Amino acid sequence: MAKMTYREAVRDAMREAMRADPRVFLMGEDVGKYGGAFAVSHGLLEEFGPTRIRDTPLSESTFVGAGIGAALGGMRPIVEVMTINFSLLALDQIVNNAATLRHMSGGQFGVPLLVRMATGGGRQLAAQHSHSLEGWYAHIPGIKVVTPATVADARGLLLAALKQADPVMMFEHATLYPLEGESEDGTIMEIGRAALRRRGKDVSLIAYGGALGKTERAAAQLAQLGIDAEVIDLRSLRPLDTEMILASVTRTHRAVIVEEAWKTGGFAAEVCARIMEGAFDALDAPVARVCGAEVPMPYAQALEQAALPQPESIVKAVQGLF
Amino acid sequence: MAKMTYREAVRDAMREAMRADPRVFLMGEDVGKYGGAFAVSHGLLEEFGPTRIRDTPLSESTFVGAGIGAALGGMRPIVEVMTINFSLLALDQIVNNAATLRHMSGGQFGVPLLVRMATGGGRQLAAQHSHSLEGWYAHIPGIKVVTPATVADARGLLLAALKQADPVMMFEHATLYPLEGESEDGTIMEIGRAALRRRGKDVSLIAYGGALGKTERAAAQLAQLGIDAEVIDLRSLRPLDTEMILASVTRTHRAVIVEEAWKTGGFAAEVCARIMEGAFDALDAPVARVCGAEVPMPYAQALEQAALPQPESIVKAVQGLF
Amino acid sequence: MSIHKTAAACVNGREHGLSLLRQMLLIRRFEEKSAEIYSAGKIRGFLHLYIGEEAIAVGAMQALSAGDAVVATYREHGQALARGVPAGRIMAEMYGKANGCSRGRGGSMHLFDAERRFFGGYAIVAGGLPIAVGLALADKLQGRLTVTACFFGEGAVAEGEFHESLNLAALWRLPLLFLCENNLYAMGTALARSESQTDIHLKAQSYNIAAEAVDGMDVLAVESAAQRAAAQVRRGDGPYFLELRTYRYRAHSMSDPELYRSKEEVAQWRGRDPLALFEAYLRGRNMLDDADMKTLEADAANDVEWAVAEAERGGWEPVADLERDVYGSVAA
Amino acid sequence: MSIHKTAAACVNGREHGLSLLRQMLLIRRFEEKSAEIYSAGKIRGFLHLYIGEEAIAVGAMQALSAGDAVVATYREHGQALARGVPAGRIMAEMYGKANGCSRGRGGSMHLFDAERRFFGGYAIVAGGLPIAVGLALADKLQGRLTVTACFFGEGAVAEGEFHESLNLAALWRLPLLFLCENNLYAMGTALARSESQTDIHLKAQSYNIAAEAVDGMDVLAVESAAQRAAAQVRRGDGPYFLELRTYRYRAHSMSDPELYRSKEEVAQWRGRDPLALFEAYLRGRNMLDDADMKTLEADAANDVEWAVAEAERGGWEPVADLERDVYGSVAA
Ligand SMILES: Cc1ncc(C[n+]2csc(CCOP(=O)(O)OP(=O)(O)O)c2C)c(N)n1
Ligand SMILES: Cc1ncc(C[n+]2csc(CCOP(=O)(O)OP(=O)(O)O)c2C)c(N)n1
Ligand SMILES: [Mg+2]
Ligand SMILES: [Mg+2]
Repeated sequence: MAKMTYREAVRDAMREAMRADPRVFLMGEDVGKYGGAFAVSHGLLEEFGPTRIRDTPLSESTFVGAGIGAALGGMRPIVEVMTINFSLLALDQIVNNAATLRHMSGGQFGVPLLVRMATGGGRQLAAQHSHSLEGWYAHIPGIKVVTPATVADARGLLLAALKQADPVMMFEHATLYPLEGESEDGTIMEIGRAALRRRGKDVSLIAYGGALGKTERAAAQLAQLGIDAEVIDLRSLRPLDTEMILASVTRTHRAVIVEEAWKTGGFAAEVCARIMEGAFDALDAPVARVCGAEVPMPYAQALEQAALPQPESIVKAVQGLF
Repeated sequence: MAKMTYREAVRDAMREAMRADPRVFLMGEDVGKYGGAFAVSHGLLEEFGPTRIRDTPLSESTFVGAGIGAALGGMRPIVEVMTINFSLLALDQIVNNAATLRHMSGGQFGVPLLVRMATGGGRQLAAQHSHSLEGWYAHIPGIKVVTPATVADARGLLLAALKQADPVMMFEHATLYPLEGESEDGTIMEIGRAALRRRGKDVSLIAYGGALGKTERAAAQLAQLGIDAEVIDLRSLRPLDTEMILASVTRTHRAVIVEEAWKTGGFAAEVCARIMEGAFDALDAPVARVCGAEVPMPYAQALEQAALPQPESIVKAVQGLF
Repeated sequence: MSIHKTAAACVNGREHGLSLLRQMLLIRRFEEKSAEIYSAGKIRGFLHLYIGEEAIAVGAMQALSAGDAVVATYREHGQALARGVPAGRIMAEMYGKANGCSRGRGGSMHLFDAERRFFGGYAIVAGGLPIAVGLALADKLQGRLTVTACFFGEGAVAEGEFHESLNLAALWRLPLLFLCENNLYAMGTALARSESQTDIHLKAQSYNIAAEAVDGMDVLAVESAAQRAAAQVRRGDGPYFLELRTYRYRAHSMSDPELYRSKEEVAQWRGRDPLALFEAYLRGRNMLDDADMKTLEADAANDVEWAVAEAERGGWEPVADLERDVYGSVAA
Repeated sequence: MSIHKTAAACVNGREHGLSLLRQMLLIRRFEEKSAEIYSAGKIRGFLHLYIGEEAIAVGAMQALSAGDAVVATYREHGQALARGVPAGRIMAEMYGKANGCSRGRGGSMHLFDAERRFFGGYAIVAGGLPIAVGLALADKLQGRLTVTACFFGEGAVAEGEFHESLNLAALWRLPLLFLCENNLYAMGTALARSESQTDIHLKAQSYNIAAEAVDGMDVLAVESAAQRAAAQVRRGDGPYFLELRTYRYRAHSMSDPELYRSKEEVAQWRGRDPLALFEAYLRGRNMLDDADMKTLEADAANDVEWAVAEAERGGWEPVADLERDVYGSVAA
């Protein structure tokens, strides 16, 4: 157990993995000399040198594809894509190659690759740097998607990702990097298990990544109002811990899903559909979604905050269920 | 009214638009000399010449981006991307530019662009040519998404798309091209209106694009079994005709959504969530989804067919609701 | 690396010389002020300063007329100012105010001005190039003798869209002026660590595009190269590519600790400051004296002050209008 | 277009000559049979024939050894056969049978063979190049003196990934052999309508990659160029690029009406048929007579017959196994 930031936890986990396994290396734009766009890899170049901390030219499609190839070739690459919006440039490689190779080859090849990137809004970076598209990645069979929301998970899920036989996408909400918390050593986490962050009996609040903190604040406010909310942190979107979700809703009979992504076609809809399919009879009210507004992220602070889920909007949605 | 194929209807609509408006032109890979990968543009080069029927090099990101730029510059481009899997190469331009420019510029610029492409499986083209990602596009505020399932809609929605002030993505399920039907002249369709393809009182079957035919066949089988199914063809995923969906479910009290895409995170989940939010009290059973199996599309015929929704699986899902 | 040698360019009269210096000075003072305001927390998000590169925007813009189009990056205050976007509207945009040139929706990285055919402000590296290709295509299809000027950094050269765009522009002989601002770094990545061929104009030539490298610290060299290039583009001879060699004095953005380059290197480039060089040039030709300089500085200070005042004065866009301008109305 | 001129390559003994011819013949007969079976409806989906281009796969593969890696496109029967993937497993794959080299999951466009380091079968044009870059990187990082041979068509050259991959390979000096099969068409698009620079090897050189153009109809020219190139790659001198000039005799795929080229053009290229040329070469050197030819043809016919039999004999993958091989088990 050590106190550190989310940023440090990601860095430490990478360091630990690189020390333990010579096949692990990191590549991406400015991960080396610059120290990482979010300073996540700061200091790693000094320890591991430019062969294992590889700065790449601006060419997302090819350095992600090269990660796939290197994984096929026996390495365990970690590829950092600075920001989720840029990952669209590499989506062909991820969807058409990384996710398909095992199946297309009849099981002969696998792609043990970890792709990490920052996601989400809240820093006034406007419409080309602020979106939350991790739900798209969760749509793709053949890959796994993790979304650590805590310091311990940042470390634990990264290390777990490096044990997978298949590509894992890890989404780090950019506002979480300075978050402080305890990092746990020891046991490797299992990908696909949600975490119960707060026990409650009146309503299940389901969130992940950057939305977790706001959801926990909403739960605290709800407690003041006499509503005892349970908070589930999904941690992994694919595989999704449907079991824990259904168990919770079956106890509370009400659910609100909180996600920063645009509502229409977001991952919140999937969670809603799973509850519909698995716990319909337990529901005392329709499942509600609190999501991002359907607008390219505006720059101005007040507009951006209005476009994002907030504790207040979560509280309001919960109240609407009673 | 004229009898023609879906392929001809798309072609005719483009021809009509190009005759009427000198700003309209078509570009994409092999739309000219080759006659179109699916022969959709066959013959247009002869009528309009290579300036307006422009073959492009293999460079999806740039010719789609060039379509955005040409739209900004006063043209009304139609860009053909052969197949939805290739459109991933252009997704950055669509999400980060086409969809954002109006908002980012505070309303100064708009992008009246039509991007058309083939989508879907069923032709044994395996894991890099067969997916259904139109639900992803429907997630993006700033663009509209149409999915014609009939000959009349192929024509009508294309012409309607060319009247929009904003980017429209049109998804043509590749198995529909040889479909025969009546094409209607005259009034321009409104984008965002679903179509009631069959009236019924027992269950609402909701589908679009390539899944519509199978859903209608399922409805016919259900009739034999004494279940009177209503069939809704969404036609447009964004905007979505929530009103018609809710009205139908309110009458039938049961719903099944049919979509070829992978189930997790597919657009069917969105429809399910909307019903949850808008017609929860009317539901006598949980809304069910019949979707594609969670697997990169396999080549072998039996496997591919097993991976796709079929009338039988739809019937079974409906029966499960009673 | 060698720079294409032409006879040194001369300034076209005192008035013009002063105008060039005035514009460069405005950019510099405007950005110095922006940095200050950023530190005070009134400008947020990312702020990428152009200081050191002013000669490029100002020099190149001389070759464009009102009907031409401009496409730029996230480091585009200089281009916007040189194109004539009012400083106040730019500053207001960076504040996120409703009187900003993008109504507060875009911020520093996404400046737009339809009236001046300033098509933005693209923050996905190389993402503006295909847009510029399309604008040039639209002009060509409509028989307009206009130029689309597309600015981008040398970091963009590694991206696939650079390649695709150069090929398409050359193949279709589009009226496009590529302006590559080679400031030697893409964030912390030095050119030699991102390109196997570091002579960018040679890369451009490999597409059969007329290309040359220009001293981007010399506003007159930039101006004359841009004029020559734009003239050729207007003749319908296809695209032209200028590699403009320059340096950014400041960090990549306000959060960059600058671990990747030495103070000495920065100091050396500051020794070739485009404003100082041009000031000396004008003084050497007796076109500028201390009094002029004082006036110019006062004008710039005044313009910046007004810009800040306009930004301060502006109102906030109401939150109720959040979803405005996502879709337009159905067109005819 | 000019082809790099070296002294004409000579065959390395009769046995080797016959082996080259045998392999080319196998590819040709195998594909002729595949076309027939496709028409009969037993092979489905897309089928892209390599007929006319056999000298490339066969010639190039001579330079590779077992530890090397191969990355190919959707037009890869030739490469797979020349690499030694058993014909029966390829045919079974095209039938979609469980004994296919991809268990019926891949089909004609996605052949794989881990044992032979045949890494597929990529049907997104240029999509295999980044994979090849990564394989070469893995070799370099692991200190292996292997070559990754990456085949692709000239149509791929326009894609951004081509550019990014060449740059990265050159910059990192990766052990990669680029093999561009320039058959002059990408579907219906002639090279001159897709590239502003049609001399592909010159494009490659602009990345500071050693590159040359080779007569792709001459199996010995391909073989010797590939051997020279592979040797340089193995020395750690970075990537090498061969532009192999060839022609596909058949339609792009089985559904292509071939509106874009003339019968005369096709006939002209058939006049330089790689099999006929090499047969004449061997006969001219008294290394081949009618009896040999008859044996070779009989062998090829026999191999194809066996392949078909194996495919026919194969079973279908049970539908219950549909979701198999989407994920592996958690690795150590
Ligand atoms: C596609 C993409 N990848 C990464 C980034 C992050 N990024 C922003 S600016 C930049 C460097 C660009 O350098 P250059 O093109 O030389 O322009 P400069 O900043 O030097 O003006 C990077 C890597 C981005 N915005 N877009
Ligand atoms: C990214 C992408 N765009 C379009 C296609 C459709 N397509 C398949 S093959 C092909 C032509 C490729 O030509 P070339 O690279 O020269 O290879 P050849 O077929 O001549 O061997 C096209 C356009 C595709 N598969 N991938
Ligand atoms: Mg730069
Ligand atoms: Mg070709």
